[in-house]
Amino acid sequence: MNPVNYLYLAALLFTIGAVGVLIRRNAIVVFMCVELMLNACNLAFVTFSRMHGNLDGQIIAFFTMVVAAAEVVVGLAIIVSVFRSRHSASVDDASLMKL
Amino acid sequence: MSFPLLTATAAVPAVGAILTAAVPAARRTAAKWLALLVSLVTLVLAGIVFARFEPGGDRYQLTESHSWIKDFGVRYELGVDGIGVALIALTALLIPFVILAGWHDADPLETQSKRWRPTQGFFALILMVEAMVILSFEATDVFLFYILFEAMLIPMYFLIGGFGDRAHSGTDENAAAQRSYAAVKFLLYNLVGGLIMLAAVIGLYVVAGNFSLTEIAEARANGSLEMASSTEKWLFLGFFFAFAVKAPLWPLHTWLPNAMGEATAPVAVLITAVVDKVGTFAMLRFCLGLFPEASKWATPAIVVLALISIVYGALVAVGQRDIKRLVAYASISHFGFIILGIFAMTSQGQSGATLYMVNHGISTAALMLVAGFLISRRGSRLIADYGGVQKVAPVLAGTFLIGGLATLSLPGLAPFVSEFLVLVGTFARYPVAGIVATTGIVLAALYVLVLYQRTMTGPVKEEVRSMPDLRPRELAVVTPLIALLLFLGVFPKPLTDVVNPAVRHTMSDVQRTDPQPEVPVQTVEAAK
Amino acid sequence: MENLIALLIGAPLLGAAVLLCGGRRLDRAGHWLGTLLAAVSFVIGLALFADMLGKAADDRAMHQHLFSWIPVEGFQADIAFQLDQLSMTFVLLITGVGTLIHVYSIGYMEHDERRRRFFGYLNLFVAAMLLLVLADNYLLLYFGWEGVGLASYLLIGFWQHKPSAATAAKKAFLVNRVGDIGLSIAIMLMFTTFGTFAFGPVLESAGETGEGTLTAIGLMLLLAACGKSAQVPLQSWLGDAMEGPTPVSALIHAATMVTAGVYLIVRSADIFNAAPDAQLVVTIVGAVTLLFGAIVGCAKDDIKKALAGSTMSQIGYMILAAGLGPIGYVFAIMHLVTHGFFKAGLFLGAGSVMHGMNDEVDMRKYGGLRKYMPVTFATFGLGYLAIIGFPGLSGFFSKDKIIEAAFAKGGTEGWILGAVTLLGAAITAYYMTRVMLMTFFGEKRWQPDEHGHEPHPHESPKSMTVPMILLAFGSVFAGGIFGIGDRFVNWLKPVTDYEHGHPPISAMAVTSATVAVMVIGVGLAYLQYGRRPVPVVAPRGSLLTRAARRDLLQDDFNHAVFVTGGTHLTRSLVYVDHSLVDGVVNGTAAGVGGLSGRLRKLQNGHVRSYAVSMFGGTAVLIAATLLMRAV
Amino acid sequence: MNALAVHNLWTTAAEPLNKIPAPKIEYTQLAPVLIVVGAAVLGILAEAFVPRKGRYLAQVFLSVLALAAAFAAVVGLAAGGYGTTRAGIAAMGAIAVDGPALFLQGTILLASIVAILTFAERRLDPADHGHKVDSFAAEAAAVPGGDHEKAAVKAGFTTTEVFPLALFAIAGMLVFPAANDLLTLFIALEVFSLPLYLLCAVARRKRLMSQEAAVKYFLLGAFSSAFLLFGIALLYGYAGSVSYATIADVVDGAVTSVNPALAGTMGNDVLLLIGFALLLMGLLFKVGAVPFHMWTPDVYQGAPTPVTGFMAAATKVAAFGALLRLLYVVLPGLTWDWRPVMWGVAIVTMLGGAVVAITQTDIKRLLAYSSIAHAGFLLAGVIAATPSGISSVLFYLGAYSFVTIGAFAVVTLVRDAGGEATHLSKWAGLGRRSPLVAAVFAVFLLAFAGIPLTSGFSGKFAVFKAAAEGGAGALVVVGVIASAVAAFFYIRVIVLMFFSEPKADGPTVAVPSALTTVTIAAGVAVTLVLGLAPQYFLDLASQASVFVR
Repeated sequence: MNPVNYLYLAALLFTIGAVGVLIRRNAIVVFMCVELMLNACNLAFVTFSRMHGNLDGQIIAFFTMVVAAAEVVVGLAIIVSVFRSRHSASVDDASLMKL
Repeated sequence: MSFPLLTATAAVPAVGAILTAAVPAARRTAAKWLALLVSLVTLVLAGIVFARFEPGGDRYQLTESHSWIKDFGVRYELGVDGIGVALIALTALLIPFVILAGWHDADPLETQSKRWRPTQGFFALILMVEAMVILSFEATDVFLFYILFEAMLIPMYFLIGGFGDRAHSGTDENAAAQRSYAAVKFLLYNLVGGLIMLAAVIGLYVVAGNFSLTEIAEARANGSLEMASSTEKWLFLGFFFAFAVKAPLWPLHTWLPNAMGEATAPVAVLITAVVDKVGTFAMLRFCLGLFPEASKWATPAIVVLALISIVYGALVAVGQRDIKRLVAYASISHFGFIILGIFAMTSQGQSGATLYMVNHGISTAALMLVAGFLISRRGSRLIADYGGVQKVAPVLAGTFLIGGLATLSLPGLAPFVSEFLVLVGTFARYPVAGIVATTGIVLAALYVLVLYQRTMTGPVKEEVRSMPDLRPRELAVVTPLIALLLFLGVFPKPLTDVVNPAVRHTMSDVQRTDPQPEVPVQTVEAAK
Repeated sequence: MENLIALLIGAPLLGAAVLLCGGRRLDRAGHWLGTLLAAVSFVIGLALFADMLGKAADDRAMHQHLFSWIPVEGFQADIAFQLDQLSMTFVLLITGVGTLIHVYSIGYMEHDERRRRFFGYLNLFVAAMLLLVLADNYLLLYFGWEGVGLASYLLIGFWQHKPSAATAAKKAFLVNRVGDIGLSIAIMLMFTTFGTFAFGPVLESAGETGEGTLTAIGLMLLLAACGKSAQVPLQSWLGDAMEGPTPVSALIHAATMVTAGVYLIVRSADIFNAAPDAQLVVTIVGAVTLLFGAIVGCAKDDIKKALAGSTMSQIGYMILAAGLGPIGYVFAIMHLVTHGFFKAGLFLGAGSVMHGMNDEVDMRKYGGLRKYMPVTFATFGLGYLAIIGFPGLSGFFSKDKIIEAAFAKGGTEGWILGAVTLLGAAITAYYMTRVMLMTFFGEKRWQPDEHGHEPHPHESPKSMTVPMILLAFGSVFAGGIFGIGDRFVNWLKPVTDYEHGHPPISAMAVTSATVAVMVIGVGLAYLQYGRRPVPVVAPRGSLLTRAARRDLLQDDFNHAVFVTGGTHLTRSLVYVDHSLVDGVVNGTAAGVGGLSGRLRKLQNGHVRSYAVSMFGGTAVLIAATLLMRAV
Repeated sequence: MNALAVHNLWTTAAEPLNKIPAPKIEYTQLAPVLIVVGAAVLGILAEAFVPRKGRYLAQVFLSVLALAAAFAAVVGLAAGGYGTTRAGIAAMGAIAVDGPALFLQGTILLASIVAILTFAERRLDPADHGHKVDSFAAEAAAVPGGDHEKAAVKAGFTTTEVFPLALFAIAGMLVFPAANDLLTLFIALEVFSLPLYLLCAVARRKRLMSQEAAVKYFLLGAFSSAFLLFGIALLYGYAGSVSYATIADVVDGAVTSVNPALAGTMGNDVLLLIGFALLLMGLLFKVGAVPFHMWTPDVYQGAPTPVTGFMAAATKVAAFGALLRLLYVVLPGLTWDWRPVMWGVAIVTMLGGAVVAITQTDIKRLLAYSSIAHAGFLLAGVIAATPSGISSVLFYLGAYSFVTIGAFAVVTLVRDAGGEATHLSKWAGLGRRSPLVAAVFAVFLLAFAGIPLTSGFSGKFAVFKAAAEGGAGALVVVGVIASAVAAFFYIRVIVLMFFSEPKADGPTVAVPSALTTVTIAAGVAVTLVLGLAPQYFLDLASQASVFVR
């Protein structure tokens, strides 16, 4: 199977993630969409790695996962603390600062 | 190397400013005397510069040159030609009177906090302005000049906005509002002008590779520096715009009436008699010196604008209700004359313009300061609030009249010499312009005499009945100025001697020669 | 000897300086000092005159070069003096009459607490006027020209607490300034044409340039002369100038300053000789003013204004004569001098009358004063006879010569001008007789004023009468001394190269015609004012009379056109400045502010909309990058 | 890691293992980074083991010491010629040690030191229950206003974690401009972003705003880094490597693939361009360029002011460093593609920032927009695409960062009952009440406005000059106009401070401890020195303006 298809899939996932960020209200979901985008990147890396026949891409994928994990830690911490103080995880509610 | 006289002339007031600012809040009077002393020392130094300058010598004398910002091709280069010398003398001469006249203008009000030290600030700022103005007259490096040109706005801005005229109609609040409006307007106008000039300055660097006035002029002269005529025009416009805002030239003038109206009289004098001169001075030195072709190209338009300034300024002055605004518009009219003289590009015109800068400085100072004394007595700037002052305070009225007569350039007083030179110089090249400008002398008479009649003559108004005449301090301010006006009106030779060679150089910069009389009769020597 | 010339000016100048800066401590002695210095100047003048007479007619001119005034590239103005016969004549007139009037003022201004300053101003005037006539170049002349303007401004407005006086002073200065435009433009023209404006070179080489230029210069000079000498169309200020103290009217607005225009034209003779068109205009102006002033003079009830009108008209004579060229110059000057005597005398007389009448100026409130103030009557009477040209008195010689010269111009012009001058002579006789009768004859018409105290007419003190008497002598004999044997003509010949004109009709006929019209004028006046009592309240009068009372509507015209128009212009310009010029700037500022306010709304605080902008931005970036490659 | 090395591992794996080449790390050249990271780790340990009372001192001491040491190391390296002659690639191609890297690391470290001082300030607020308090929440996890928080405050807890967090962030920032392959770039980005997200969330007052700022910053940051990562992926697909040098070669066409399977990807310009655009977006987000700027005002406003100052200065420096390296090292071959795009970005950034700032009413938001405008000016220098462009940007960054930190430090001083009084109306008449503070702030504003004799002017002039020389004259004109607009709102603040009468209920100006004083003093000093005699630093910048490849 032509590896290029994996790239298309990656692009699709990435776009889905991005659109999700734009349309979903719940902070958690928004954040998950970001994670989805990161994973799309991973897919792309791995695919390219396969196509180029070198390991860089796959190694980068590992790095990405670690980073994603770190992001989860930080992100969830923040989101949770916000949720506790506002009793809402909707990103639209958080608009004290504007203009 | 020899003693850096020029640097010293600028450094003394700068240091003096810092010292004055440092005087503790309680010792207010000490600060005043310190400032006065410093300004007098500066005057002495300026006098030395004037004496050391040899009219026959090089174009730029007493030069100093030190490397400063290599990467920008900037050098700390100083040097004076006759025009610079004259204007430095003017500046150094006026500041002591400004300080003396503003002696009580910045005394703190009871309401203000004890840590707030307006008096020290006021005089320190004045000295700072003096330092920057003097240095800008000395700078022969475009970048150095630009920096000072911009930097002097800041102290001026605080002087205008921070120390308003206490005589105002209406509540303190809207007075404060008007004042800061005036200050901001002053700053923004000049800042925008300056920023546009900045673009031109950078452009100049890209074209020329350095900022040394002398080198660039030289390179242009011997053709080693080619400048596309379109480039030259753009650069010229960039520079000229800034100077025209500062000068100010119609239609960029509207900041001046606000600034002069809201500021205290001494500060108003500082603006119009000293700081604005930097603009006209720069036209003469930088516009004509760096971009001769473009200057010639732009001359027709500029002449027209100058004429508009002359007539328009005078007419609007006639319609003013506020004494200080009236003087401001009168100044606009006079700046029209100066710019006209510069761009007529004849020896008479340019000598006249230079003398005009000096004379206008002195005459406006005389008129404005006396007006300030008058206003401070009555607490109002409105012409309508006065009447019959001449009867209760004859000396004040007399000095005011002399100031006015100088403003309408009566023969025998200094401004006449310069104004007539400008007119003749203009007429020689552009007869029509010369004639239009001549109408200015009638309009000048109109606004001056109307002002004098409404304020000084007629039956004595109740409010002015108890008005005291000039006090010794005030006399000490006015008398020397008037004496100077009379002296320069009858014997301007000391000035013309230093100015003439500079003018000759400028004329050669722009490669213009005076139009020759159609009947070349025997020259004046033969006539004698 | 030349070095004395500067002293001529220096003495009164010193006086002015001392008196004006001296302060109150000089109040007691000030007037004496002023008078003394004027006299000193007069004495120096006499000395120079004597010295001059000692020399041959052609090298009488003296020069004194003090220092270079405005030394600028290709432009040379000097403080240098030239004293030739013409200047000498003026010097003597100015200092002589000036001294007399100083003396007169001592008495006249006795009760004015600002007398010191008055004398300061008088001295200032004398100095400036001398500078005017002694200058050896036009720019220095301009200096003096404006100087006398200033002095006249200060003196007209001397009683500044009177708004009318202040206004009159301002008006005089402004109208003069309009004239000054002419003078400065003329100087500029000279500079561009000859490269200099010193009398010598300019006048010598006047012939070398085109007539057009010369005509332009001539007309500009004429404009200046009109301003100073109150000639149509710039005459409107002279009547109001009578607001000033009477000695001022006598010295400045009768004898000396107002005649400066004549001096200017005669001085520039060479230019005018080469520009006949300009000369024609000069004569026309002279003729018009001559009649204008005379008519105004007939209608005024204010004695000083009547005399002012007469002054205007007499100067009209001089200007006209000056316009006639070499045949007229001499007589213009001669009439100027004689007029200086008798008109000054008349004014002083009027002043004396007012002095005795609580400063009443309305002749309708006079009457029969001859028995109250005989000396005044006598001197005034002699002056009267002189001005109407009574044979043998000074006015007769000078005016008659002008009329002859006018006819001698030849052609229709000559006839017209001659007729005008004759008519003028008749009217002069009429209005002067009117003044005479209303003032000194008939029964007394004055009533107590609103404060209830009635004026007690009385003769003035010696200090006032003596000058009047001396001037009266002048009015009687000056003409004879000058006229008989063409003394004056020969005296001035070196300056104005007189050529004798030949009137189409014999001189005798002209003279007799002059006398005849004079008699007619007197007769008419007698019928109107001598036979029947003069109404205290002025009758409504004919249309012409009413117009004449209002200076032939000149002021109304000026007001309608210049004052009103000017006011509107300035008002609208102030508006433009505020809302247009300033508005544009403030508008731009407001525009940017508004834009900012709108853009600000995009920052709505919602993360997702921020994300949208980032997403969109990225899309644009990608598109742009690809596009760049595509093109 | 370098692609070649990995490849070797992969191929040699088939053979019997007899030798594994150990990766070679040049510790000396990486010393600055290593020191900071080590200090950060120590800081974490300190949190665990040092008793609460001692933590504050320990942390402050540790971080300042570490930063100073790191700076010394940078200076040492520079002195050792690693900035110029001995510049090279370290850590198996992951990190470049060259002029720009060292210059920027030095700048970042200096800025961080003064910023850390403001972190440590504990004099501004009155002591709470007898415990000195700094700008950070007693316990960030506690619900704002909840009992738990009250208890924490009572107990005198403080969030001393901020120091190690800051150190981690700084470490990331040090690597960011030095990163020599895209992977390192990404990692460094995350390493300095994640701590910043947290730092934003721990304000002691206005905690809701603080948390909101954190959320916004985090979500948008993560969003943008996702884009960046995808860009990296595409570039990797394009070049078959993430090392800058290799990519550059491929872009220049020096390396072409032999493998037919790669015909579709290798050297496919669409991949390249899209990847580049995404990468660019990620960096522009960090520098806060329009239209990726919208997080800036909110985050700057919400974050604890010391953190804001730190972010505004250090992040910009690091991000611009990375941007420069990307554009000058990786994509010089693409100059004609990226220049027009950057032109557009620069113009909208300059104008947008300046215009919107006019109507701001909160001093911190005002400074945020001003920082956006300044990003625009910097971009103008970046676009010059000449060595003088690089040096001008380096100089500008140095000048700007100190003004910014100083300005925000002043903001921390002006306080009322509710903490910092950031609303502009509160600043009315400040010049009357405490002239010195107002004067200092005026100096900073004038520097922002680019008035001559301040560092702001020197920087602006350098950048515009470079741009003009680089043929971007029009950009200079736009920049000048933007400066004019910007001048207006800086002046507005000055007017407010000096020319309007102080309000009765106006804020008080807290008297800071030596820490903040030092920060502000440093800011003023740098502002004036760089304004009056910039030559030495300009030389430094121009020497440091050569990237190693």
